[in-house]
Amino acid sequence: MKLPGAERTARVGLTDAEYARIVELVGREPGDLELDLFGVMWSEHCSYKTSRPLLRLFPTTGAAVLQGPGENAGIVDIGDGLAVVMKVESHNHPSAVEPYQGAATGSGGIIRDIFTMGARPVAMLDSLRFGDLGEARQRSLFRGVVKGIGDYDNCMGIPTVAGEVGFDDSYTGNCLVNAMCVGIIRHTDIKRGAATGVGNPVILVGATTGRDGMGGASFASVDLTAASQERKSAVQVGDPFLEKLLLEACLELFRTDAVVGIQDLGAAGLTSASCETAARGGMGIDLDVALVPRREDGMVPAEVMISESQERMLVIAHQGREEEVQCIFDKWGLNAAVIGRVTDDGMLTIRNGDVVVGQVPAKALAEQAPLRHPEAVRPAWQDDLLDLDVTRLQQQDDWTGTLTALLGTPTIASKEWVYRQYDSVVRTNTVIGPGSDAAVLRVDGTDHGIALTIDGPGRMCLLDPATGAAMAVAEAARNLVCSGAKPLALTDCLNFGNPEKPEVFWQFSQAVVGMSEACRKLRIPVIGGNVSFYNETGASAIVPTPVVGMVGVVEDLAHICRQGFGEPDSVVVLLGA
Amino acid sequence: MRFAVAVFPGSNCDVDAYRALHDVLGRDVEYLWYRETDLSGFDGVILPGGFSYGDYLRPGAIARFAPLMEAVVRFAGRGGMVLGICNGFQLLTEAGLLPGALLRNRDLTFLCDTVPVRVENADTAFTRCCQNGQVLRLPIAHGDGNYAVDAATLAVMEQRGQVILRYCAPDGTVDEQHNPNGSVANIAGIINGQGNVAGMMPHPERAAEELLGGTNGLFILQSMVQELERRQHEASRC
Amino acid sequence: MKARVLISPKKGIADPQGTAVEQALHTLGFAGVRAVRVGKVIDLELPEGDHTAALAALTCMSEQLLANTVVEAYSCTILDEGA
Amino acid sequence: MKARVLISPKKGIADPQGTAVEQALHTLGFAGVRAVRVGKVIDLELPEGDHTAALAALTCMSEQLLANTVVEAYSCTILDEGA
Ligand SMILES: Nc1ncnc2c1ncn2[C@@H]1O[C@H](COP(=O)(O)OP(=O)(O)O)[C@@H](O)[C@H]1O
Repeated sequence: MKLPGAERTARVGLTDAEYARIVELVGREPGDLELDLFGVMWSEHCSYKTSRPLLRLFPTTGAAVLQGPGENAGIVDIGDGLAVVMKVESHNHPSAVEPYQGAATGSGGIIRDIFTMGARPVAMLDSLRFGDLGEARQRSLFRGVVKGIGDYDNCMGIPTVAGEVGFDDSYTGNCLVNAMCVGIIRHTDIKRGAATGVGNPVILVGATTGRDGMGGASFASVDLTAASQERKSAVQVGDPFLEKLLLEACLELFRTDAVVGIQDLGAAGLTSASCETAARGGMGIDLDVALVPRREDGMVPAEVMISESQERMLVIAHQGREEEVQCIFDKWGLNAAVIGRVTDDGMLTIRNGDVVVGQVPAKALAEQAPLRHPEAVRPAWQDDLLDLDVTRLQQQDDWTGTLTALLGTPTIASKEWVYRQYDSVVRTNTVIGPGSDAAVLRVDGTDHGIALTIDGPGRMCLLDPATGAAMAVAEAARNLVCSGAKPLALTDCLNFGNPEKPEVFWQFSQAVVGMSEACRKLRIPVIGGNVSFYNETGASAIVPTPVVGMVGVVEDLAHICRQGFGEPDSVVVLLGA
Repeated sequence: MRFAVAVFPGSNCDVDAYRALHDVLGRDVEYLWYRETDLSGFDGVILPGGFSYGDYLRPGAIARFAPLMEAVVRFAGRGGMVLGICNGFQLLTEAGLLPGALLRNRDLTFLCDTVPVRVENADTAFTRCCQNGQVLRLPIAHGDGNYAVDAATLAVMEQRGQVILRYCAPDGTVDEQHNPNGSVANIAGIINGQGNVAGMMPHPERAAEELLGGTNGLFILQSMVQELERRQHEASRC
Repeated sequence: MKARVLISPKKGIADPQGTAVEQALHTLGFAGVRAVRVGKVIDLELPEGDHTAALAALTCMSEQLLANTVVEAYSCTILDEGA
Repeated sequence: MKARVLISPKKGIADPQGTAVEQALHTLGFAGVRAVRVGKVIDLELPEGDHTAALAALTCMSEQLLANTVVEAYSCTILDEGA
């Protein structure tokens, strides 16, 4: 007997209207497995159903843009036939539950997003927020997150070259862990996540599939409660060693021309990778979950489809090249299993051995979640925030004391404790590492460089989300310019509370508007990004925290500039407004 | 003169070593996959840094059983020059080619920095281009660099000049304050009794270009090159 | 008195380290080895006193510090009750 | 059959983890805790068979791979002899 609609939809976190739309798209009532797939794919985390209409405001084109938003990562031209691939992504919720693994798998996920495009990852950045370091729990989160990032990035042999850390009480229940990865690629080597060519094999490579990270995507789309702290099966464990092998194996595979398309398995695992590649290619995929290499017994098809086991990729290869692909992964000691084929019916067909256990249009899953247009209301308390009369502040006499106190606050103090735990120089391209306005890297085989920074002035966004978000763009651009680079493009991570609350959605809309304007004025396109909603515990949301990661090009490495006074008797000049 | 840079699953400073020897010093270098068993035709071997086998169990514990390591042991037995950097140093101790072991850093955290180290014995094939007491600034980046060895072995090592590098203050003073990882006797690098196998936690290959912050590492790499040139010269004379 | 806390990855939680060790053991010729899990053992000495109270203290230490209960299971034992 | 190998830092060898854990326990108020040593526990399954042979195999694994006998001591036990 079928459960009535309402109960079924609530189980997978969808609304009745969304359920009705599913019935319309599928042409019948979906089965349980099918509904599970819609549940994860139509979650906020995967579908961007709430943010997408607003994100259209961002300028995303420009002469240098080779790939804008929509793929695994954005790509921007840096000359000499080379390009930068970059993306930033949040792993806030997993890190709040298990800081070490949460942060580690955050790094792992964003690194896969970069090499899935065909690029060699060359740098990592991170943006972190915690509550008051006076609390033991916050210190242990901070310690765990930094160690998680360090252990993963260091083991991957990708230098972590810059980042930022801030502290504010609003992050007490919801720390922010945003990781950014930057890769370099030749224009001619760019790979895309599209499945084409009827009959081409669909190959799952990398780690085995287990129950870890079950339902992580829908997990990221709910407020954190005591119960979610208990959802321990959602804890994914990172294996940077396996990912390092996967990286090298994939780059080796790309040097053959056997690959048609490739996509990493992130949120919603095999489900998103298969329906997204099929949808992008305008094709279907027919796969058999019984062929998926597993590490646990007794997994049902739905578990295999939505598992978020880390360090896996989906490769679509040319028919007849299966053995060649197999051979490369064998060399690196990794699994490679043909689990299905590309079809021309536009359907994602899931078999378990001989039995078809689910069949839905790939596009419906990947692209047709109904958009939400929540209400946006300027909070009543916004005026109180702005109503500070600075002339009434107490005059300070002890300037030295004030300065020392300021320098001693964790948000302002040196972040050396953090970045000493990151290998910032591996691969010997780091010209300026952490500790300056922006990091500068040499681009192999040229006399150019790239400069990288990540910034997010949270407090400003609370006072005025539009101006604050614009300031994030401006700050990132200034950091690059100060280092001797010309800003080229940015990727963003928008960390906000629950968008179903009108005040939060107002903050979000304002921030997007402000950021878009700044991008237009400075002519810096947005080539990718990530939205993290539901950063709330109990009644309180985090302060709105848009984070901007930006890349610039350094024409000549002889003309770069470090932060800090270089030598005595230098002239000091204050520039700007 | 040909160098081999070993590549284990999880090596990641193989690139750094290759670049320093090939791009900076213009030497003939080849990557050697861990399944290789033949080192003939090579004059020097670099075991690079990184996380072979993810450093699981203990750094170097699993890589030690790679087929290539059997060849390295034979190569070293014949007097071939082997330099282990960071993970390579850990691997050499695990394989028993160097005494002691590398434990977790005293503070338990990974440490990336550039630190002064003092040359303790400039009369070795790996330090010949240095002066005794010279202070080099070299990058370190490790979580397990805390050198440990029993007192009796240490006494013998000290007496034979097997300690080649020690962490120190910028002026060369060796004290506990300038010991980044808790290593016994501030040891940063050692050499075997025969003088042909060396291991060090600092990365000389990452200090080979001014653009990247300094060239002190070349003192070590050049010493190796000179030694191999000397050997070649000798071989051609007889 | 001497006590011991054993800490292991929980069932169902991936253990990459265990997997790597298992593979290495296979390579070394121990072909039949399966289900390798790597955890921690913490040995310590407690002031002499009541057995039950000591076990309670160990549990407390494990919950608070020694184990990461999100991904690890632990067990505590008293090894002896002093010399 | 199930087996366990315990690996601990040898006496006289520094144990940075043990020292750190001991200090942390003191900070948490467990003032009397002393002599903390942190080691590894490796649990694994062996094919059913002779007890003595299994112990010999475990010793072999420990000597070769599981322990670094320069700095670590180990002990092996069979936990059960199958179901
Ligand atoms: N989480 C981090 N990871 C890596 N580097 C960091 C991190 N946090 C701060 N840094 C580095 O420390 C330096 C100072 O950071 P920050 O205090 O944010 O400086 P600023 O306010 O000048 O941007 C920068 O070079 C930055 O890259």
